[in-house]
Amino acid sequence: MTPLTLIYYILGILTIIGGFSMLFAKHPMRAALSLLFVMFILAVLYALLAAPVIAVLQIIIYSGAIMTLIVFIVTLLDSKEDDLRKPYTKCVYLVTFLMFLLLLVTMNLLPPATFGNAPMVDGNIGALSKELLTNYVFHFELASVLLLVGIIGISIIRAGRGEKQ
Amino acid sequence: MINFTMLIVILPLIAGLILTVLPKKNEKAIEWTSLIFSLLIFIISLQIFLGFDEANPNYQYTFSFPWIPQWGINFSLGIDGISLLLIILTTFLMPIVILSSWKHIHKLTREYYILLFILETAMIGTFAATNLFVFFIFWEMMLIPMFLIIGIWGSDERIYATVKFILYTAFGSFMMLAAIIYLYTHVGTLEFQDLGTIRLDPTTQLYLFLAFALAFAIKVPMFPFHTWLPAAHVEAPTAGSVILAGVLLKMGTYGFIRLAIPLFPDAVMQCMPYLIALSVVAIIYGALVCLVQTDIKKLIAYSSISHLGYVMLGLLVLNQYGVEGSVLQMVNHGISSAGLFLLVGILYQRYHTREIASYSGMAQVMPKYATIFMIIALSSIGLPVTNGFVGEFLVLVGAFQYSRDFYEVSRNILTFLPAIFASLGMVLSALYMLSLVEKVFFGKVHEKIARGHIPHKDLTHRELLYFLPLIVLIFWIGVYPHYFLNKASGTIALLIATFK
Amino acid sequence: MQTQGLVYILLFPLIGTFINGFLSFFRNDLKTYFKKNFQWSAEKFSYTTNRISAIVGVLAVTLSFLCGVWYFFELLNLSSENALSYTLLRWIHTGALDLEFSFYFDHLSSIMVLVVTGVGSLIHLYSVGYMHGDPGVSRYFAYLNLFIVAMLMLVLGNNLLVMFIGWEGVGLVSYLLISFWYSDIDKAKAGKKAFIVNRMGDVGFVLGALLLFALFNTMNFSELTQSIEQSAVPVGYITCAALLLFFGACGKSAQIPLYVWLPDAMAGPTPVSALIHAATMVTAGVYMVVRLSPLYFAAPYAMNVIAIIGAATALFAATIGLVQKDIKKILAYSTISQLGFMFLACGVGAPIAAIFHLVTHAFFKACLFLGAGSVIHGMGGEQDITRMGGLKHKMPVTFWTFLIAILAISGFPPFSGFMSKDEILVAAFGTEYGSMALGIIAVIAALFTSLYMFRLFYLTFLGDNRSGHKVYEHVHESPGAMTSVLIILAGLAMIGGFIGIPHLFSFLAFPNLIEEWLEPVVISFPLTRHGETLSPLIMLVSVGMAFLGLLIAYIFYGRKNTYAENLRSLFQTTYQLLWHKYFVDEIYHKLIVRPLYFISERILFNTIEKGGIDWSVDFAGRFSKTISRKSLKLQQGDIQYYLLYMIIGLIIMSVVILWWVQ
Amino acid sequence: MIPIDFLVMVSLTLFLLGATTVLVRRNILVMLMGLELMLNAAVLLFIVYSRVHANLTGHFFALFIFVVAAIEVGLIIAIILNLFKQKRSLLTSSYTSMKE
Repeated sequence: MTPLTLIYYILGILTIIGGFSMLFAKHPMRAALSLLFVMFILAVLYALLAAPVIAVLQIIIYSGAIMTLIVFIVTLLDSKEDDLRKPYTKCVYLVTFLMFLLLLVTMNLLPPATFGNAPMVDGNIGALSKELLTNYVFHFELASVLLLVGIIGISIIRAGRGEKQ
Repeated sequence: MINFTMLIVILPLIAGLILTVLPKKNEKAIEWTSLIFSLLIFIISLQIFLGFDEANPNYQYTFSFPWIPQWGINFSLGIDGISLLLIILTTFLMPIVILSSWKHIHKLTREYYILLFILETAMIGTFAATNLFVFFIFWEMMLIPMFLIIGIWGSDERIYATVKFILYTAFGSFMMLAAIIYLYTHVGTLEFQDLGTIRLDPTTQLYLFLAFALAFAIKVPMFPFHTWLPAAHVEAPTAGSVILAGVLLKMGTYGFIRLAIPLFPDAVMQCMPYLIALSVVAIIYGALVCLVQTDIKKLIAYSSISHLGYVMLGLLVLNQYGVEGSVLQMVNHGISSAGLFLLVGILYQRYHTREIASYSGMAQVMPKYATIFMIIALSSIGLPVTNGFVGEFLVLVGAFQYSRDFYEVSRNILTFLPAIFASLGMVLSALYMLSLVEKVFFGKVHEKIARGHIPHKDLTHRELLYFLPLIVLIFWIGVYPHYFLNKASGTIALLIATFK
Repeated sequence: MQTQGLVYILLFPLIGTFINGFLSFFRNDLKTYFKKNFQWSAEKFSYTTNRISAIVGVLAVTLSFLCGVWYFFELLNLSSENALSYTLLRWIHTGALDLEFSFYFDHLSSIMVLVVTGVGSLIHLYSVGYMHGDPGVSRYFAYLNLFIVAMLMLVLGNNLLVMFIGWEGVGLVSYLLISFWYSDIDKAKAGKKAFIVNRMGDVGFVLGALLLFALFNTMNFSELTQSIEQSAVPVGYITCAALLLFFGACGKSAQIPLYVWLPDAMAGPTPVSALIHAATMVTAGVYMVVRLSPLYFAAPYAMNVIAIIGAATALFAATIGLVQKDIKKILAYSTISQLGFMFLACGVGAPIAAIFHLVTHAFFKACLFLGAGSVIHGMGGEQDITRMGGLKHKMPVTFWTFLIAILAISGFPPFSGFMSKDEILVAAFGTEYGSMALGIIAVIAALFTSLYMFRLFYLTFLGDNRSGHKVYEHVHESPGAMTSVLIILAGLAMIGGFIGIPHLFSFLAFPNLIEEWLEPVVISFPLTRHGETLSPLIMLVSVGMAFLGLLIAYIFYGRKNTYAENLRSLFQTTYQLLWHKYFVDEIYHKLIVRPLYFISERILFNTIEKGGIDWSVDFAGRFSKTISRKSLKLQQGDIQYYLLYMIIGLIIMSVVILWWVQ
Repeated sequence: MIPIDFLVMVSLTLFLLGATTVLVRRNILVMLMGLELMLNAAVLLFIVYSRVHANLTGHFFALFIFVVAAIEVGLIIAIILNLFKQKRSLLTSSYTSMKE
């Protein structure tokens, strides 16, 4: 058990704890924060797994942009009459049981494999961007189109709302 | 020369088309054109009847036209002894039905007559088809107009009745469709002649026979499958129940004699005792249930179950007397039950109720109506001079011969049971019909009718007009049935010979 | 020998039926037509139509009677073996069944034709007077003519099926005539009961005919007789066919099991009872048994059954007749008992005696019924003899004709009844099939016959009047038409016996006409030797019985005394038993009618039909509706549930695939 | 030494946790967060296996997942705002107009 694998184990457990805290959080704000915490741990994990670009992006885009937006909306729409006492729907136990069942089923499906020290591929920004703009250029453009469509969609959804206040 | 069968199958459709052109409001024009067309069709079928030579037992006036070449199905028609009688019955009843619904149908009159004509095409097509595919097309085609006729112009509870009728019959014909497809794939052809010659192995024969038998049993209404009949009859308008009782029930028995029996001989031999038991039960059960009915139309519906029990008994006995008796009984039942339903229709149009309890002493109010009702009731009972007796007697002779041949073999007395029970049916039919006549016609006039505001009018000349042919035919078949039986005896002899 | 004329016998009444039928069917239209065009008043119209239909009716039957007589004489000078026959039309021809409308006028059927048309025409004449005021006269004569046609068809039929046409036709017309005044529901019910009971008998007849056809492949009488003699068919079949046919005869001629309809059939007009329920229709059964005598003689067991049932019915009906109060009911029970005598004669192998009694019975019973009719007509519809009496002076002609008929039926020597009944009694004791027991029963029945006849006579005509004073004033003799018929019939009743003088009187050198006439056609068993010696003794016994009956009747009812009442109080139970006709009607009602309706109402219709089949058919409909309503609850609109169902589906699929992969 | 099966187990549990929050929590926003968690679990898996097979395709996948996630959150937030305007409630149970 080299200290490195130990770190992995710790980080893994921390993410799972974060996940559970999000699930059981009474107030949405606490759930958002626990999610933020999980994302940071994940970013560290990515860095450890030789994917620094993804880790940085995770922090910037995911936790930075998306989570802040969610936290912002949570504070904005935090209406009083939501009953915090009963946060769960009726079929809680059924869902948990099913998820546990699914977990067991998929676990014994996966092949047991540990991974030794394979050659480290350097996921630095240069190699990644060269790769991105050579054989993934089509997907890159597609992503930009997707972004464009998304923005138009959002503006349309919210467009009609203005006058009718 | 133009082929007559094709003509009488297509002509009703043409009549229907011409009717669509007529103005919707002008009832008189519609009624007259439809009557003229139906009479025209009757005359053509009469021409076929007269030109039909008895000596040749197989199909005459055949017509064949490659319909779906890639499947090898051609639209082939043909008339032989049995289908000739039934076609004549159909074309004979149509003018009467149309005449009887004059001045009584004020809602969507044009569509009413168009549907009647489509129904006529379906009926004639079924009887004239000599290809299983064509037979099935016309068989299904009969459902839609009947559904609409009962559904639109029926009396209060019509939706329940017509949906039940359609689902019941459709269920049966789906089983038949499955059997037809199996036959097509395994035997290759659907022509009646070639199908008749091929002998499948007993087990498949049994299953195919059961599928066909189910479809026809539902249509005949044999005993356990008959519950749709009273509901459909009670709710149908006069014309609807006359056609239903007069011709549609015969499609089931025709199906048996044309398809089920010739095509699957071993299966028929195997199931014959059970089917005979069922038909005898139908005779007794139908008659007994008639005793306690409170609604006249329901009573007549149950009585047709009992009469068709005779037809099926005659059919399943499979000797010359039985089958000829059953074919004649089909025609007789067509006439007598059509007459009875027309009579009840008149009563319903005048006093708007079908309950027996609300009528008594009608003979004093409508003497002519009472006399005609008595004559037709006697024909349905089967009095010797009328047509009912000839059919029933031949069926009884057939049943007796069948049980005697069985008795030679099995030496136990039970084989005579079908004949004995069938003849018991004669007593029961007299009992329920005469108690109906007694409750409705005899005794003092019902006070509700006596002081009722409805003016008592006896049969008008128009109504007398369409009862006249029925009565003439009743006594003609009663006194000289040979004229009609002779046409069918050749075909029946051939059928029995091939069956043996 | 083919003679076209036979059809005319049938044709005239048929034409009469059509004319009268037309008159009655279009009565209202004709009335309005004549009122509009010829300004006829309603009374004038109904008077003329009644007159026309009466004339047409009577004329039709008398013409047919004259034809009958004409062909009777033609038959007379033919050689004895031969018979007139004529085939009119081929009826059914399938396989071995070859039936034609063919008529056979031989010695036996000639007698029947003469009786039917003769008595028929007299009764038609009588009913002109009887039905004078009735609105439905043309309908009445149409039915009566139709009856004559049906009866002639039955009698002249050449094969079993043509006879069956007449058989059922006669049943139908008796139904129509019994419920002639259909506005009274009880009369209609009586008519329906008559038809149903007859129809039960007809089922037996049809089954018998079918069995015969199955055995001998023919329905023709002559062929049947030949093939019965030649073919070696086991006796069991023949007995069974004979008994089935006899069951049909019981239905028609009102013997023990199926006699219940005849007493109720008195609801019809009296001439109808006279014609149908006394003279002609009820004798159809006897005619059939005599016509098929070879069949019955080939089945000794069946002969015994007929004899026993005949004797039993004779005694049984006679006992009931003793206590009845309604004049027509008494005559009805006496008819049943006389028919019992006829069947007894057939049973013991003396069909000629049966036919002879049939003929004489037709005369005196028709005279009795018509006499009763004129009594009822005079008394204004009163039928209860306890409320009559002292009509001797008021209705002299009816009185004398009634007396002659009563003397005839009780069996006083010179009259016809004595001749024919004596033959039967002799046969009952004497022939091979006869036995002492049968004879004694017959003798007792003869005693009871004369007893209840004279009781009827004393109570109606003699003694003081028991009907109210104003009714008695109003009593009058019937009009000429009716009384003349009575006189003719009484005359026939008197001299009728001389056509078959018993052998004892052979010293009178007057041949037994009827015996010679029927000899070639009908087989009969000669008297055994000891029967010969016994016959004079039996004759004395029968005459003694007649006088004894007269004496007892005189004692009880002749003089004003209370013997009858105290006898009645003494044997109270037997009286009640007899008065309620041994409760047979009630038993039939309980054993057959009520359970029939119970079964068809409760069991068949409600449970099996509505409850069973119909319910299961509707169940299919209801079941699909309930399923769809239940599955509705799944769609509650909550998105998370939908996701959950997706997940569940996912899991199930994965489990199945995994399991499948293994 | 990188414990691959442990990390895969982690990503699986994260994924299932995300699924349970979506299914279980009544607040729409928390459902949204559950969704994000599921996406992150997928990214983790990609990164782990690109590390194992030593090539960069896993990274590109992760990149595109970020793009999709971003757009998706924008859209969802817009829709939630519309919903909120109508019913002023964030509970899924109040939006059941799709009922039969």
